[in-house]
Amino acid sequence: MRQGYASKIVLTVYLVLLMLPIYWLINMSLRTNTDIVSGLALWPHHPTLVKYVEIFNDPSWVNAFGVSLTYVAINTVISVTVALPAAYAFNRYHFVGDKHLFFWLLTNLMAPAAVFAMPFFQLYYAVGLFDTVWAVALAHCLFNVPLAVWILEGFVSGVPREIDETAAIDGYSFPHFFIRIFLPLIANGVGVTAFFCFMFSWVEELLATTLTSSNALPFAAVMTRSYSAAGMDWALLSAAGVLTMVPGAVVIWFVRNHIAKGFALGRV
Amino acid sequence: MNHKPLNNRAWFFVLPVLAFVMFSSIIPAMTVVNYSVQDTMGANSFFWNGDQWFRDLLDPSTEIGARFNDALFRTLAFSLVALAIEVPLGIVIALNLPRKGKAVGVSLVLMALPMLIPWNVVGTIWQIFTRADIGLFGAALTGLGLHYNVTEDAVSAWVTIVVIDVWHWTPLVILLSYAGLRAIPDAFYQAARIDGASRWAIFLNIELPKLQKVLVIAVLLRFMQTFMIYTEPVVVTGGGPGSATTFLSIDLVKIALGQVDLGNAAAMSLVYYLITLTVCWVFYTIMTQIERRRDA
Amino acid sequence: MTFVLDKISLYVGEKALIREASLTLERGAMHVLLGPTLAGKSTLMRLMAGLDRPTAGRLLDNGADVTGVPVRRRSVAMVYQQFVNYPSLSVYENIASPLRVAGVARSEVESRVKDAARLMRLENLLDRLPAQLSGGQQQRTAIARALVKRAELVLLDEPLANLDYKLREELREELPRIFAKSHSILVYATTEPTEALLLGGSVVTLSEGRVTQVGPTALVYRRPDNIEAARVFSDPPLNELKIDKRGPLVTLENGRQLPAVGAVSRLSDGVYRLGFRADAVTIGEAQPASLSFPGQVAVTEIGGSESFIHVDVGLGVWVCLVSGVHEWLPGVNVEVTIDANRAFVFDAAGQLSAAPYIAKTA
Amino acid sequence: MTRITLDGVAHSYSGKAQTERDYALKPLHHVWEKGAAYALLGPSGCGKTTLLNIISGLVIPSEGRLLFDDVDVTRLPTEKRHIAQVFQFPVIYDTMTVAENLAFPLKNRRLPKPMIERRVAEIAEMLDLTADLNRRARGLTADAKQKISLGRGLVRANVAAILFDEPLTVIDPALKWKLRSKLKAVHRASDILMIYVTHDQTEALTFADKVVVMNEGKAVQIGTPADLFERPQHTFVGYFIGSPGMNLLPAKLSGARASVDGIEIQLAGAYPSPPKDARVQLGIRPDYAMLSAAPGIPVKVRRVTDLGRKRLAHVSLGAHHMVATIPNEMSNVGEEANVVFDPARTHVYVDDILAQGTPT
Repeated sequence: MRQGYASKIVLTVYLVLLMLPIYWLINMSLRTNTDIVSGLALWPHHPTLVKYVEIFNDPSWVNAFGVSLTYVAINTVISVTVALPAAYAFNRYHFVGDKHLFFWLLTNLMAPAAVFAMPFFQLYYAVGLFDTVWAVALAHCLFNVPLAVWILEGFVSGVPREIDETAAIDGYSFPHFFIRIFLPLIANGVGVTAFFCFMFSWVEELLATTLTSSNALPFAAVMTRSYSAAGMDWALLSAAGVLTMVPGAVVIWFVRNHIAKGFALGRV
Repeated sequence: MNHKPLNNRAWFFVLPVLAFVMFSSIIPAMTVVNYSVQDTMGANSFFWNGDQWFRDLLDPSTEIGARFNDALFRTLAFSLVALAIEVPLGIVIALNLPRKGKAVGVSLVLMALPMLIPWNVVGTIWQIFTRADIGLFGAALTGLGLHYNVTEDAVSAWVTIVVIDVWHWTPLVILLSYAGLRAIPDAFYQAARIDGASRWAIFLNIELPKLQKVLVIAVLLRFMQTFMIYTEPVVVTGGGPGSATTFLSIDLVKIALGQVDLGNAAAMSLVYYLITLTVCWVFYTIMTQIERRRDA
Repeated sequence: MTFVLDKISLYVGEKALIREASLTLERGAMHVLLGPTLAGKSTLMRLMAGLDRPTAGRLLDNGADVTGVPVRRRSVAMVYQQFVNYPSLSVYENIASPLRVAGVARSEVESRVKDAARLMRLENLLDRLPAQLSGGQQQRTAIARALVKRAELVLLDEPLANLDYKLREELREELPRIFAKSHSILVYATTEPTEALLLGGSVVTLSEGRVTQVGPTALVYRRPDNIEAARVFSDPPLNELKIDKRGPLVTLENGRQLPAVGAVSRLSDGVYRLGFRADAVTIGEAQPASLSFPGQVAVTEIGGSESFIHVDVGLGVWVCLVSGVHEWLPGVNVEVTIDANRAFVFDAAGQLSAAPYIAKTA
Repeated sequence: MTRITLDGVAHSYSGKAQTERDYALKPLHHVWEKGAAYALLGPSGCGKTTLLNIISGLVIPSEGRLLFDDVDVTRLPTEKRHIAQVFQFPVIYDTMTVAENLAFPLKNRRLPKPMIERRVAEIAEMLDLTADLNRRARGLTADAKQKISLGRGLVRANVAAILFDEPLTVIDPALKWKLRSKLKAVHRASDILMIYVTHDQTEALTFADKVVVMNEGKAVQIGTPADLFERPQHTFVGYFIGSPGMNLLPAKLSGARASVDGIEIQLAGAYPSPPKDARVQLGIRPDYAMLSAAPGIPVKVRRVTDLGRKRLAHVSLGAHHMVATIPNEMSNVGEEANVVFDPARTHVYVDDILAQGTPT
């Protein structure tokens, strides 16, 4: 595949268009409301960080940010950990009902959050997890665990069975083999999977807001709330918006090579 | 000899997964079913209501039925439009990504960015971006003399939602396609050059076939997501103007959490869920059938 | 100290991959499994290792039934045809891994790994990763890992098949001697008769999942009990000729009649198949007791130090061997002669009914 | 009908080569004659595949010029070179039938339909793929797939050259010699230049009129199979061709006699005395060093290997190890034995290069 100028141009144009809205958000976040409503400006003429300062000085924002990160982290860890052995089993063994189980798992990816909003609310209320980070973390397992199994299975299939056998011959106990030998071989997969889990948990808003009220209010929800605040504080919203991009940007930066290496999503 | 060994102890490996997904899927599902066949006078007194909710729901002459019907078709239409744009666009961009080099890393990071923004923030971004007074997009279109107003004009609202979704999710298709492309060994491209194949021939005979599996996945994922779209329209259009962009999820949440009309909501949820399942299942079976027939 | 396969069979569905294989493997001896691809060599090894469970039959280790015992409790080492190492571990750690698992003392591990590395000439690669090694070095690593474990049963599944032939020559020289010291039961699978002969020891010929013959390698080469064994143990392929012997004459499929000479003359009347290797066929010069046939050269294959001329004699294509590098051009008409004294005679059922005269060997 | 000329072609993957070691392929002058069959033989990593890819244009050499007849094509893109190439591992177009796969190179070059069909039929016949012509290619075995790749290489009648990159790697051993002879037949039937890369001497010697033996990015000898076997120009050739390879014994030289550890060995010719501190070696193939009861060079027999059709003795001559052939008539071999060298086949190497003797 030679890369001609044509494709360079196509790519650049696409990236520019892709970045425009984000740029605009940043642009906004660096201005004051009076400045904003005074008219369109392609770049901030008098850039200011007041809104960021405001956010960092407001505990409810800061706290919310922490909350979001917490449940996302919890969910990612849970999803990857429980998915690993499952993915291995689905790929390496044949067991009663494996096919159906796999398909059933996938169907959970198809469950609209809206469908579960109400029952979740009641479930977690009942078990007393309502308005805790755990509620959200667990709720997000609904789609993240199946997703993780699905992605990881693809990576497991990339490891030759002979490696497992050699380890068995060498006398490795299964857990020992799995941690010492197998995990390093699918490090890529774990990276990619973690990325997707993080992503879908971080960006999900409906369940997150439904399952929390005050203590465990996610960042996104705080924003939603501040809509109603008298008038639209565009600059503040923009600044907050920009901040929500930071964690994602960081994560993707770390896994970019794994993703660039390419990955085969498993069977369907 | 690579037949998978039968090993039912493997069940222990999948048990944790089962536990978690059960907890966050089966139990709530039961609640839904439970509500869908009961009615309440409030004050937590429920009584059996049989399949009444469902009959109402599926009968367009009833108020709820009509509402559901419209929402359903609106949502389907939206899914189709979105897919029709995102899949081809995604493939094209993926094809234009270099196979190696610094550019790849950077491009991927930038592309992934939109997917990593909380959905309501995505809403906010576009809410701002599309306003005629302070948003570049809105201002530009109005500047061109087009009649563009998200809150009053249905067409504008629709276009906006589609544009948002394309902006938001095409990167996923790109990522998947690119991964698929990377899996093709160089020898194939070399052979093609030796055989004097045109760029188009290479795409048709090497790349597309090798991408097939990935594309099935991409289409499935994107269908599910578009079919469930909720947050972005809520923030940007609030489902309006009128009910022009009131998709199933939005309607559902309105009924369930807004009007606390549990019965209808539950019934609706189930039907909704089933529809998603069926569509995916049908699509999947068709794809695999084609595969088999090709090999025969 | 023996390892016994007692009527081992393996079925997948209706299909039999291994049929009633019975073998007795002796400690410190080299056992060569010889057979074409898909003859069941690997399958049999996997059964010995305990990676797969036989459908029927028992495995006896010193008389103890180990049929159901999981691999990790067996004292077995295995080297695959494709180079299998732990990609994430250094060469040193790869070799050390079986010892580490067994909880051998550091110093001990150190010395044993060093020894194995020296034998396999890996000393200065110990801190590399497998991915940074050439194919040959990767396989050496795998072999070293098998060696260091000092397992009772060492299985080598076509370990050299994926290597350049020069490397193959060298390793082939080293392997038997290296493992001979280890006093293990050695099982070595190969498709190449020459390799089997170089390895010596005893050979087990396999075809289509059945054991066709067991015995000392050189002897089996010179006295195959049946035509399958002879075919498996011939490279280039065994030349065959169907004859109908009546008194002093033999009649060929094409009706041609020849005088029964050499070993053939001593046969009782009946239908036989002659099987004779490339070196029993010569071009031109007639042998003392020879059957000669007109033919046409199809192609000449030139090996390192020998040339194989494929000649079409109307009854099929025969291969004859000429030492050194010589080429007969295709289409040339030649006279091929079989030394009847060096041809095997098989009866209609394919059982050996007359062995050729054999030059005594050292 | 094309003649391909390598004019000082060299390649280094790190761009411009600073030292000798940087070269994947060291500067090479060579003319590939019209319609000949060549083999590039050497151990993996000796630069043979690089050379092949330079000819097909998949690699642009960092130095030198490549000429087709008299046209400089060094920078001409592959598809414009009229080159066919077959790769080590099967490359097939999944979506197509076998026939479509075979027709693909012709279709792309807009040949008339009837002609395409004729060629495809011919090739399929030759590789016995006729039965499968209308099956989808992806369903087939590795063997069959590789045959398709071969077919796609052979299907174009008007190519300047056909290049084979270890094409038989995935083929089942039992099938190999069949395909080998097929290729040979194909070459005889056509007048197309063919270049065949392999690390397997049998494949090389069998296929080629002329074999290029390569080592560490350098072509060490170009010659007919007989040349390589009888008169290796370089010790590497002696070692690499023949199994087992040539015995190489460090020796001192004085006219027509050589001495190995003080043991005198008669040579066929007289040799000029080599430069100071040059490395002198005696090269003799095991096939021409015979163990014998008759007087000869005394050796100790260490080990006897029985190859069935011949027996080899691993002996030590003085302090040096060598391999000799045991004649069939010699039945039992003792510890002490004599070995007789065929003087005409005993070569002298000075710093690894064959030295010329003057017959005495």
